[in-house]
Amino acid sequence: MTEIAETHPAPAPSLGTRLEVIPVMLFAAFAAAPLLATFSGAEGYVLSLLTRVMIFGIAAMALDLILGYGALVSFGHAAFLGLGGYAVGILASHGFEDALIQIPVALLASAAFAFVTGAISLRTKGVYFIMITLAFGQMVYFLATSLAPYGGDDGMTLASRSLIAGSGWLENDFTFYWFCLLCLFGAYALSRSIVASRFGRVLRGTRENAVRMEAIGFRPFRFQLAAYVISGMMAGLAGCLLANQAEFVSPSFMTWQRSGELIFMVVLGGLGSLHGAIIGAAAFLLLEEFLPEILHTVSFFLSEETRAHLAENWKMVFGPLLILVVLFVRGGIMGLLRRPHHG
Amino acid sequence: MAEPLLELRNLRKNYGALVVTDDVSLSVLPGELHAIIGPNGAGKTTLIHQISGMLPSNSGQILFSGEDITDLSMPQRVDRGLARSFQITSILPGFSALENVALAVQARSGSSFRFFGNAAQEKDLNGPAMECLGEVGLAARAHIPAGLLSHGEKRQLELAIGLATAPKLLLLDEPLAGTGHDESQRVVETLRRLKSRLTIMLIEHDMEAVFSLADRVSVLVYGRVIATDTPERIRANPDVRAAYLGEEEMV
Amino acid sequence: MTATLFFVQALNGLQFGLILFLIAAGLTLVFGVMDFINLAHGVQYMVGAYLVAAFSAWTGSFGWALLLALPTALAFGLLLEALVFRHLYDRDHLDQVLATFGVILFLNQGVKFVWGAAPLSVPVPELLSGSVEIANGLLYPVYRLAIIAAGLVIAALLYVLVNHTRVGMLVRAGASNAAMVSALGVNIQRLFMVVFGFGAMLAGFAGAMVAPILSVEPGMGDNILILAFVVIVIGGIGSIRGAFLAALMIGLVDTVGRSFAPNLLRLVLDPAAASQTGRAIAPMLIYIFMAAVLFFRPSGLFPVKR
Amino acid sequence: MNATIKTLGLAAAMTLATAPAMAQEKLKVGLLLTLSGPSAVLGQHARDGFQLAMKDLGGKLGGRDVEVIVVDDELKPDVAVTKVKGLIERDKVDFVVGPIFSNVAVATHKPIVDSKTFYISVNAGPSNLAGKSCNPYFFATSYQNDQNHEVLGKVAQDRGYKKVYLLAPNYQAGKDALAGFKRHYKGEIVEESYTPLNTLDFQSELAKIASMQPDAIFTFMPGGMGVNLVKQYRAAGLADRIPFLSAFTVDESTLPAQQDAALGMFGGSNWAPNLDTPQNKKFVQDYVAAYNAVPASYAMHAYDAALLIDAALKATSGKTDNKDALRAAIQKAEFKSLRGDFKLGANGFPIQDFYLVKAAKRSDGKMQTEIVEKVFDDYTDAYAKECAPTN
Repeated sequence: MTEIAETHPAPAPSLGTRLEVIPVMLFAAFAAAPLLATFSGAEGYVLSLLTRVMIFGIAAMALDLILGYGALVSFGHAAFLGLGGYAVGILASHGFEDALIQIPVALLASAAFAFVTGAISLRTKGVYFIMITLAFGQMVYFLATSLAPYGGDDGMTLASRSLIAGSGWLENDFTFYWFCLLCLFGAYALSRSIVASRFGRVLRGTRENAVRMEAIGFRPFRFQLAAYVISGMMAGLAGCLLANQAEFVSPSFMTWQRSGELIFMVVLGGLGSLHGAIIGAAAFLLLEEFLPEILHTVSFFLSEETRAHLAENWKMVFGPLLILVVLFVRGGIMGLLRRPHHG
Repeated sequence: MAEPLLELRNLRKNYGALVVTDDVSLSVLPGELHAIIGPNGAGKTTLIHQISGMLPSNSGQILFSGEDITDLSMPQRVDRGLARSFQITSILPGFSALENVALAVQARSGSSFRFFGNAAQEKDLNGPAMECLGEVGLAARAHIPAGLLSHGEKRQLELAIGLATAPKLLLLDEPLAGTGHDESQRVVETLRRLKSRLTIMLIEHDMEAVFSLADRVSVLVYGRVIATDTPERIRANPDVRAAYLGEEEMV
Repeated sequence: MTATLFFVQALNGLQFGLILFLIAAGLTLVFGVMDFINLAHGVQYMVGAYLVAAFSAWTGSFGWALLLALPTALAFGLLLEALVFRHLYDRDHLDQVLATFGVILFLNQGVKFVWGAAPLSVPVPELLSGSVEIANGLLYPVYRLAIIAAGLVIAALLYVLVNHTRVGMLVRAGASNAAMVSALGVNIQRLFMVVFGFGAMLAGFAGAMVAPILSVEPGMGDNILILAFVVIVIGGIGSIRGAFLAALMIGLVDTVGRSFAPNLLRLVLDPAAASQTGRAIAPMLIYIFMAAVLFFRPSGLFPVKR
Repeated sequence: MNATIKTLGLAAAMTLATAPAMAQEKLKVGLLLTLSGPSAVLGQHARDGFQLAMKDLGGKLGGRDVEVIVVDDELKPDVAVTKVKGLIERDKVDFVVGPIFSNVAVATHKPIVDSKTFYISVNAGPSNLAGKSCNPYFFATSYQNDQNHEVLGKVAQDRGYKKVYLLAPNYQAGKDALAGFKRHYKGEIVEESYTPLNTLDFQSELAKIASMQPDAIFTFMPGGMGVNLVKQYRAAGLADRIPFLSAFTVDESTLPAQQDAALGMFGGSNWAPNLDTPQNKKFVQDYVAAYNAVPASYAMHAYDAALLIDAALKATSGKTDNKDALRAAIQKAEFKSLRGDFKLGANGFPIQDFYLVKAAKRSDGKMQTEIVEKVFDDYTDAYAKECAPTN
């Protein structure tokens, strides 16, 4: 059985040595977007959409850290979104509304869950790993649906966004946007650092040739587990933010389809480049949001009824679009962007 | 006779009825280059796998520096100073030659649980790694991705990686396999330089190289050691001639 | 009484397990032989159900519908193979996952586009309607017995096909070493097509068989796909025998566990807590079971040697 | 990356261009419905019902031209929240009509009412929105979720069933359903059986039911689960022996798939297609003609939602800027509901009649539910008294 992700070797990123155009532009765009939102006249909507992009960007990047750099295909990563979300929701319902309590608890819970399930899952390889992570994800999902005091399947509405040191700053959509951007940037910087560090090098080496790594004295299991825990915590953080963004938590945060979508965002963006995962998340969510409208717009020559029908069945276009991306654009969107530079 | 660095006692590996190594006992003395020869399918690579910890043994004991390491994992054996190369080149193709070696230096140099700092820039890692590359004559190719090196260079890189783990004993599985004449000359020269500093166990088909390098030679036939002796005496041993060298012309 | 109930539940588990097996068999072969992860296998099950629904509305007979649906499902599978999957065999697994997920999106929406969002109905064939009395007051539907029979027949046929024919030998060899089979001069492309089409037809057949007892609706293949993956992973990828046994185990664990877990828990907990816990655990059972199996056997119960 | 920014810019530019131009003249109504996935059929009923009403009203509500914006919530609450923000801020809708599912309602409730936009539910009626968390901007033309279940509980009690078997999916709505049933039923409950959500095969529960031989079963199995259960209940030979009482299990959204298997099975509802009023007859006739399907109650609620908005806007002469006046107008809107007797209670939920209905075949071969008897008259939901609206 071949390893699940025989990825094209990702060049080791070198932080600081070369100012990379794409991530700089990406973050510049995120920094400039609120301005655009103000002008659009629908700032809450634009901010809400972009905040979601950033939050899923964090989650996708967390996954990329183990998928793109460690070849560990976790099919249960949405569980961490849920863990983070429920940590916020459950604590808030018991009166702990401060993010300074909620986020550490969420991170701890995610870390503990990742540690236990990771230790078991990492005994397996390839598709078996995919399926066992799915199994753990499903267990958490079903557990959440049976949490009657916390809304069960319907989920629970948060009375308000989390406080920060007792203050309700995050209630403001702009402040919340900046807070998410800060988290995204922090997660990105941390991931970049990890990938380039000694630890990251072992992780990348293990992806390329685990036997060789053992033969020079590394125990891959420890590094993979540590990476899994870090990745889980990052996804847990994304869960905290998602709960705050939607002001709502429910088991639907962690269906297996969600886990699939996360894998998707990573592959769509381009494996093993971190900012590729953010771009993948953006592409996925924006397509989901705008494809119906785009279809409606480009089919202006058809009758209104057909156009509405087309817009409603946007997934019939989205599906083939994905197939085409896989068939003709190797390496996802990042592959597409990289190509011109190589001539 | 000095205390052996590596001692195998009645080592055995079988898959069901198929016995691959059978009751292998031999010892490697500190400072010697001990070659293992034998016809194809004699179990040489399996033996290396057993010693390095890649394959568990069905019975028998492995002692290293007097310690029983039979049940230790591969990384644990590496920690104790047992390094190996692979018959089929096993490197990290996406990493540069330097990084391949630097990783091995990193493995020996303590904590790899460091999440900050750019490992590619660490002098503590790159310095010794460059030394090892220099030793095998690859210094000029340090920044080439290992996957793009020529076959011979990859063999040299394997050696450098093995060296970088600072082993007491280096297990080399056919380091000359598939190399051209010039390349193999370079590897042989490298081995000759190394043998003064290191204990080496060498599996090799190239008899010329074996007999010019080895201090002692063990002959493995159908999983059994039929003789261990100096190269000259092995050359003269009638059992070896009969069982292994047979009709083949001796060098 | 409890013994009879247990027997009936075991029968239900068997029936559910056999349906799972029909889907999992194709999946495990495609995966084992071609090293190809086909998420779209679930929609082929859905397509089978829709085809039978459409054909039975047209012909008015389930038998004819089934006869028409099978070759159509086969043709459809081959069409997908030629259009999409063929171009993915030499890609890595993630590309395959992504592209076949695209196929799912398209087809789930596609059946809605063609047949509407409302679930369709397929009447139980006249011949197989009604039920037999197993014990006093305990009736068992004839149609379900028919599913069990059909499932067992297909399983037996598969066994013969895989173990005693040339194609089967190639498939088995391919599952353990595809490169070797290719080196023997077998047209691997054609072998792949055969395996793929056959897998698609089996999934379609499973969909067709359940159409009269389940709701035929868009997305009906998604959850069953996950269960099929659970089955092939527990069984060991590429192993028909493993898929068969794992499917039956999953069927039994799910059905019997669901109905008896609360009763068992009542032995250690008070009734309210037992029913509460039982309810929470029931849907997790198969996943717990899978995690446990993989914990002790990381490559499934019957790993194919390679 | 570039593409992303462009899309974003494009979207923003489009909003810039379109938003101010339209806002003045047309009334905007956002339909937030589940239109993809297995439950899409429910959303379609509601959408078609609303569109039919728009046609009957000549494309105008309260004398104003209307733009209807349909969005798909994909049954993902967090997706719905963003879409709702789009409706409110980008499209500047005056009303949000929808959703089908309670979890979407709970998630979107806050952003909608916080923006002081009127939210009119065409199906979802979770208990907290009717009770403690009721809000002056939230109305329902449907019912509170428990009420249909209460109908069956009352029926079971009135008919003197001694032993009833309860069956529901293991999630919040399932538990609420059984609680609703028990509000009026005082006999013995032989078993409360919960199945995992999206269970396909009920054979193990059916075997239990057969072995326990209750006087009746009550179940709540919406969507595909209901289709499966009904077919399997019939196939197991139980349909003729043990009365099948249900809510949201046998209705016009599932009957096309259940067909004859559902014949004679009971449900609880505030309406049925055969309700004998001229207005309703025309509605059902037109709906069947336009969409080739018998309307389910979701369609009726959506139709009524349009009538409700129309009536309220007529009272304010089409003005929406005075929210208090508009709310008062909605609260006491006078219109002829398809279900006949209808008025809104203080919590924004209807006070209406409830019926026991039964699946039957129409003369054209299509299936529908038909009224057996009236069970409650002018019935208010149980949570209304917990509602103390504040502004």
